[in-house]
Amino acid sequence: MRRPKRHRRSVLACVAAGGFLLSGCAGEAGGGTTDGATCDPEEIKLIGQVRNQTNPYEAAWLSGGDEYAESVGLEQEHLTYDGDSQRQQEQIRQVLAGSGVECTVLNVLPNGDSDTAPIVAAADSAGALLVTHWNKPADLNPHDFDRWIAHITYDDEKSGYQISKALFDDMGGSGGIIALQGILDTSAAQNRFAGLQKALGETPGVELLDDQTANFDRAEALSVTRTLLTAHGEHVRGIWAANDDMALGAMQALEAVGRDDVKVVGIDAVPEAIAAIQDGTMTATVSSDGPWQGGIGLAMGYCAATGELDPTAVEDENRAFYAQHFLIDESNAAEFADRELDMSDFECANLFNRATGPIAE
Amino acid sequence: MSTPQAPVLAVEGLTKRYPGVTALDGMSFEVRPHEVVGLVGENGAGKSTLLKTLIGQVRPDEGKIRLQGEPVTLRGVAHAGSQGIGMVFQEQSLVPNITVAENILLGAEREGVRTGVYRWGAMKALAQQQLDKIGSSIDPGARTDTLTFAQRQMVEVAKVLTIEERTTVEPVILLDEPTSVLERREIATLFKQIERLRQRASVVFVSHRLEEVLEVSDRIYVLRNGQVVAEVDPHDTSPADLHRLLIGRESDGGHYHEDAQEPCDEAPLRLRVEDLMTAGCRSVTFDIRAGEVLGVAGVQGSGREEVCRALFGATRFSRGRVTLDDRRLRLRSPRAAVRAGVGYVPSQRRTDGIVPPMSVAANMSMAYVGEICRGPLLQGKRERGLVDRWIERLGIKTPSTTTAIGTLSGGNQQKVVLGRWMVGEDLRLLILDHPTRGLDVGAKSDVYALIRDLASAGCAVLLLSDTLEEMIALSHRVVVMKDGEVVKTVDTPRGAKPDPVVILEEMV
Amino acid sequence: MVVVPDLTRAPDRATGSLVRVRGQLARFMPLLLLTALLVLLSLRNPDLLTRNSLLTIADSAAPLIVLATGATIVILCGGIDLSIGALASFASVLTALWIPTMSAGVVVPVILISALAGLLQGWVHVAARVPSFVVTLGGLSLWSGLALTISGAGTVPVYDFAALRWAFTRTWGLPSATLVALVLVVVLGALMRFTPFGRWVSSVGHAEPAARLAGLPVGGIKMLAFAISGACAGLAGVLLVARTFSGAPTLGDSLLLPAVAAVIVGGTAITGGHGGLGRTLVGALIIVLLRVGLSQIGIDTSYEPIIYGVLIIIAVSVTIDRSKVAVIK
Amino acid sequence: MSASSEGPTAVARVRERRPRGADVVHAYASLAALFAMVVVFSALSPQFRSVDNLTSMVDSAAVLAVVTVGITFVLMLGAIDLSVEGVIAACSLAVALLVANTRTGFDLGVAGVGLAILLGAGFGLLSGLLSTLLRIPSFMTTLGVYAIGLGVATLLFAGVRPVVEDPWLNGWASDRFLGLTLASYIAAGAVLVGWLIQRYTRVGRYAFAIGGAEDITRLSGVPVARYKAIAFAVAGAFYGLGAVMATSQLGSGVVEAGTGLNFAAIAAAVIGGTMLAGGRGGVLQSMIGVLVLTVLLNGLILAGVSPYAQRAVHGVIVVAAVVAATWPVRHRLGVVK
Repeated sequence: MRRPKRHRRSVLACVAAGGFLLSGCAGEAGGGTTDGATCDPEEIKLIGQVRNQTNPYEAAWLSGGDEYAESVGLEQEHLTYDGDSQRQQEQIRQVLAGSGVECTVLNVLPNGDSDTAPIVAAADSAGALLVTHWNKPADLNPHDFDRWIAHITYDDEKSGYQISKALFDDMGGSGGIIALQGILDTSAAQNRFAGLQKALGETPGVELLDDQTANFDRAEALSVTRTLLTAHGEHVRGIWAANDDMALGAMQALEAVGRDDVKVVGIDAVPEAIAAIQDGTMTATVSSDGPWQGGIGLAMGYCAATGELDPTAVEDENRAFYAQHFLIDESNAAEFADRELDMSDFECANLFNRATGPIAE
Repeated sequence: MSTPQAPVLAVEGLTKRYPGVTALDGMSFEVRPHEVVGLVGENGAGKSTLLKTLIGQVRPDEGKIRLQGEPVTLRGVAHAGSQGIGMVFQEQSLVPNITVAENILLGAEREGVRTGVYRWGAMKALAQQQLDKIGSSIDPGARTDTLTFAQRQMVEVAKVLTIEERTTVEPVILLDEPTSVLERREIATLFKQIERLRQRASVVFVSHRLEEVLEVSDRIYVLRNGQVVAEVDPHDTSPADLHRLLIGRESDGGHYHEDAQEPCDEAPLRLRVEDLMTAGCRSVTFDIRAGEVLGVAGVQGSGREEVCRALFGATRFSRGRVTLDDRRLRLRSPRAAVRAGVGYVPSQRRTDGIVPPMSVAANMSMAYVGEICRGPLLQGKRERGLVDRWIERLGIKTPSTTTAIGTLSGGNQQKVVLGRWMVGEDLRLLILDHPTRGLDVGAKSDVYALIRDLASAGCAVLLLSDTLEEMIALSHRVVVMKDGEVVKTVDTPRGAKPDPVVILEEMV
Repeated sequence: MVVVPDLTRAPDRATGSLVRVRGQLARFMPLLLLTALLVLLSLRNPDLLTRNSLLTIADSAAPLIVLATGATIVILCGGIDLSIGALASFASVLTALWIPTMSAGVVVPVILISALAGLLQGWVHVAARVPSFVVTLGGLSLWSGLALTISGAGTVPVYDFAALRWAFTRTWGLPSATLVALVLVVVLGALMRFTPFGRWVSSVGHAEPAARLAGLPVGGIKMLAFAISGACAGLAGVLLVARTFSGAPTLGDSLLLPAVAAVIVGGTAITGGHGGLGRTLVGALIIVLLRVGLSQIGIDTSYEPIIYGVLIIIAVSVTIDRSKVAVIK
Repeated sequence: MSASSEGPTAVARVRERRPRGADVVHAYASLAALFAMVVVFSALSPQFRSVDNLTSMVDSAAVLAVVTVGITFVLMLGAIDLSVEGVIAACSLAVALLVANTRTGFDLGVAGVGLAILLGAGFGLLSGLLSTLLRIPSFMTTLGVYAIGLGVATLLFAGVRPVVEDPWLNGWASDRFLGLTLASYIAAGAVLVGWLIQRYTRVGRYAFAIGGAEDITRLSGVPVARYKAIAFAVAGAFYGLGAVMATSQLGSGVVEAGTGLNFAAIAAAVIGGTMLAGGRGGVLQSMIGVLVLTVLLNGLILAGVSPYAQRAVHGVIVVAAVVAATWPVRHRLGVVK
């Protein structure tokens, strides 16, 4: 699938320009960046924004944020936009049109790559502190901004690669697989699939029979898998899913057709998946630690707002980094089953402990 | 309990006011057991409002309705039915996409439905009972929209008769314009039905066709301006007398403005139709001269409607050649026809003729919007001027040009529709499909006058009409259609109008 | 306010003063409701009433207004256009792809193509007599499928920002996008009011057979309505690109139902004939206020959809003018 | 004596309103469309012809079929229902929480399923009552109810997905008889019930009549509002059942269980000949539409059409199918909106 080539300077320029043009929106909220100015802890406004509360991962994310907010004696304001890009933009702009923007911390999960630039532009011009996750265009980077503290994501290509390997091993290194892709219009889906292809290249025994998108959706995964199973019948020995929800959907399809010889892998480590791994119906998944993401973004913002963290002082490769993640299989599933949030992660000193290196361009 | 002469239904001082008009103004009359009472009156005389109050659709402001001497307040059609008043609606009140049986029993299935579950056998049996009352052979299982219009009207009557089972008293049946869209033979059957009906009920018969009212009624009430102005005995009353009472003025032969009919034998040929074939007519050939009124006679299925619609581009014709002033017409759509100078006044005024919620002005300037535009822009002033001029010329009664046309009386609506075409600078051919249907005597007369004006202005007129008498009176010639072909052409010059029978023989 | 095609005042005048008053009330109901909502929400969050946040709402509303305006004309004809969202996405992708080659000029071809897309749907609807609901439902899939294909299912970033600066900046302190939307409403409003088009559309919506037998070019009117709706979707697409610095194959999809909701909340009859663009403008503002306002008043997000649903129903129940709609379905 | 020479144009008018035999033609035409599709796909892909694929198509059609039966009743009224996805979301969560599951102590089994279906009916009733009492177009009320349903689902979900542990309910999706899952038989039963309701009950027949001529039906003393509301409730109940089936297939309560079903169901009904204007078509016709859509989705994947292109092709074919179905009678159709 073709991905548009990018020119670093230009996006930066356009976002900066966007910021400049938008600055009117900030109004008395004092446009431009006001770094250095510290906020009184009570003044700080913590906001977490995710798509919706109707999937375990994002729900956990918000609760993580709540836990952190509580720990510093504040409340996290929830924003959910139902996977509706327009609505996400509207909400962000509306928040930034309010008062006390410099002391507002936004911990945002952009709906797609395309949504990150405007969010950054708006936040930057309004002077709000921003941490983003998962989706961003490769050539738009926090270290070009003062108030956009960090962009946190996981090495999707690596995750995709790891689960592929786990899958192939479990299959005994040979056989046909089918792949369920995520929402095609996201770097997450594309990178994870890239990981799969990398692994396929290294494992000649395994053949990719077919790949279809199920849009990260469980129900869709169910019906697509059904069809693909009839299309390729016994050849299918493994199913690679770009997230756990689809993996679980696929497993339902397998159950429906009474196939128990097909291995399944996914990504996200949602409780159901971990349970499935524990009782052996699923091979592996990769942890993306929702609660931690929900907390860490707020923590970074809080520390920056109180002056304990100077974003500009953070070295560039930590401004946009891959957070560490773990491959979860039978061996270690138990310890991930119910994992407490470790508050020490959120101390201003430890903010970047989980950084495992800069995001590859 | 009540003496035979005691009225079944008595209306006392009924009054209903609408903003601006008083529809019923202290109206009183009574209906005695087993009699057929005729109600006649011009549009706006209050007939429809009266009927609406009698079936509980409208609450009167003052006055009483007594049934069997007991004052009642009617709360809607169903309730009126349970009290013993039923109505056969002018525009038919049958649901097209369900069976006859369902229609007859709709809303009162009785044992046809047990605990919400249909028992089709019982349904059909019950419906059959009703149909038997009027000796109809219609299959209760048939889908209603597969019946002919006349058959559906029979179903209507059967439906109304179900109120017998719902009440202990003898019902009163209101027939609103039952004959207005029936064929001669069908009307005959309907009258037989009324005779049957009176065995078991009292009947109120409302019609524009004075002859018919005189034929079937035992007594006739004449309504005007929301009041009963006369009660007449049909046996010693002539249509002319009744007519006079009705419009409150003398009605002479001038009713059709016959003397205004100008000969047009020298006039050039305006329209020539050759070998036209379309759904419903095989091969039709005729022509019309400029300034000529050509009547087209024929029974249902003769194909005359189809010809009209085809000539206006409303339905495609598969074969044939139509030339207007020696120019071949391509009638792809009504649009094309209008462009060529053809106008059409449809028979279904409310649905096909007007846009009810829109203003008189908008409705009138619809066809020739060019008349009120400069370039692409509407010229408000120009439109008002034009419309006011025509409102005056046609004597349209309307509060203002911006009044919603739907609120006007049928007659005035029809005048606006006619005006719509007269606005056009060069209207060459006007097709009138039952232009006077549902209009009262006064309005009819006005429409006749307009048709004359058009003709003498050189416009060719193609006329389909409710009654032969009307058609003969208005036309220069009448072509008779049968089974999709023209079987005869009859000259009907001024002063030498033939007898309808001549044409009737050809039709059937 | 903007010019509202005003074929509807007539019936009010016709009848008694009381009715006229009710009629007038019905006309301004949407406006009253908008104010009421604003006041209510600002009770919970005073920030909403600041100049910025009002301007921001207006700014957010711009693409919705543009979409809804187009949809209004189709709905006035008695039809419906479900393809506008997908079409806007499609347009956004085209815009993003073509900006490198034709810069600011991109607007023209994009809007033209969208108009053609709309025209095509209109033609199928008219020629094959297929309900507009179905045709545009198919269109919905078609356009988003095309968008996915030509964009390689990816986001297409825009670098030449100057090209669309006009669509996302401030003029006289006002969001330019909002101004664009307003201009559109005024222009189309004028078209509806000062040319026969407006009354033709209403005639078709109120009584299509009558319109046809009066010789109106019914087919043409409908197709033009769909073309305009398409063009508006195209413009909306451009506006979206301007504010997200990129085009994406699903960018505008989520705006479909809000747009239609805006039309109806504005008081335009979904059965056709009665309504106007001014009403839709207000309706769009109401919807946006509900969309963003609710998340600003600090209620638990889980309750948000419920409240949204309830409010939207209340909104319609007070704004629709029942005297103008014969049978409500 | 004036003799009438009337030729009732009214008859012609009625025919225009509902062309005689149009329904039949439509049904046959859509069957033909279905057949054509089957032939084409069989030619394109050998797997398509396989028995496995047949059963898997039937299985995957089950939920859509049940939902379509429901929405058919609403469309027959001439109304529209956009609440499907919201209702299904709420019912899916509800049933998952009511039967044996990982979150709540309940283990109501059959009763739980019943309650979920009732909940669906409740939502339907709500839509119906709102549109009749407040006299709002169903387009908006159902849009509102959609949002409400989604909200209720979100509340029930509360961050943790309830996994169904009731073997009986899970069995719906996995237990097989003659190669088909129980769900398919349940769907078949639901279709039968739907047809019986439409043919033999007041609500069904009245819904049909109301769609045909609401004003007249009201004139005849039928409490139109009540039966409209009931029809919506019936529809809601079917959505509820659909939600239960989806839940058993997904193995847990999922808010997105109904994603995409709403428009799919409407499209199916319309392809089958249930006109949006109301008063036409019916449960069985709608089923033809369901088959068309299922065959289409399945066939496109098997025929190896690119994932992106699938949507586009899908849209075109849906319209084409309807065009094909209406073409023979298009000139007899009255106003088409």
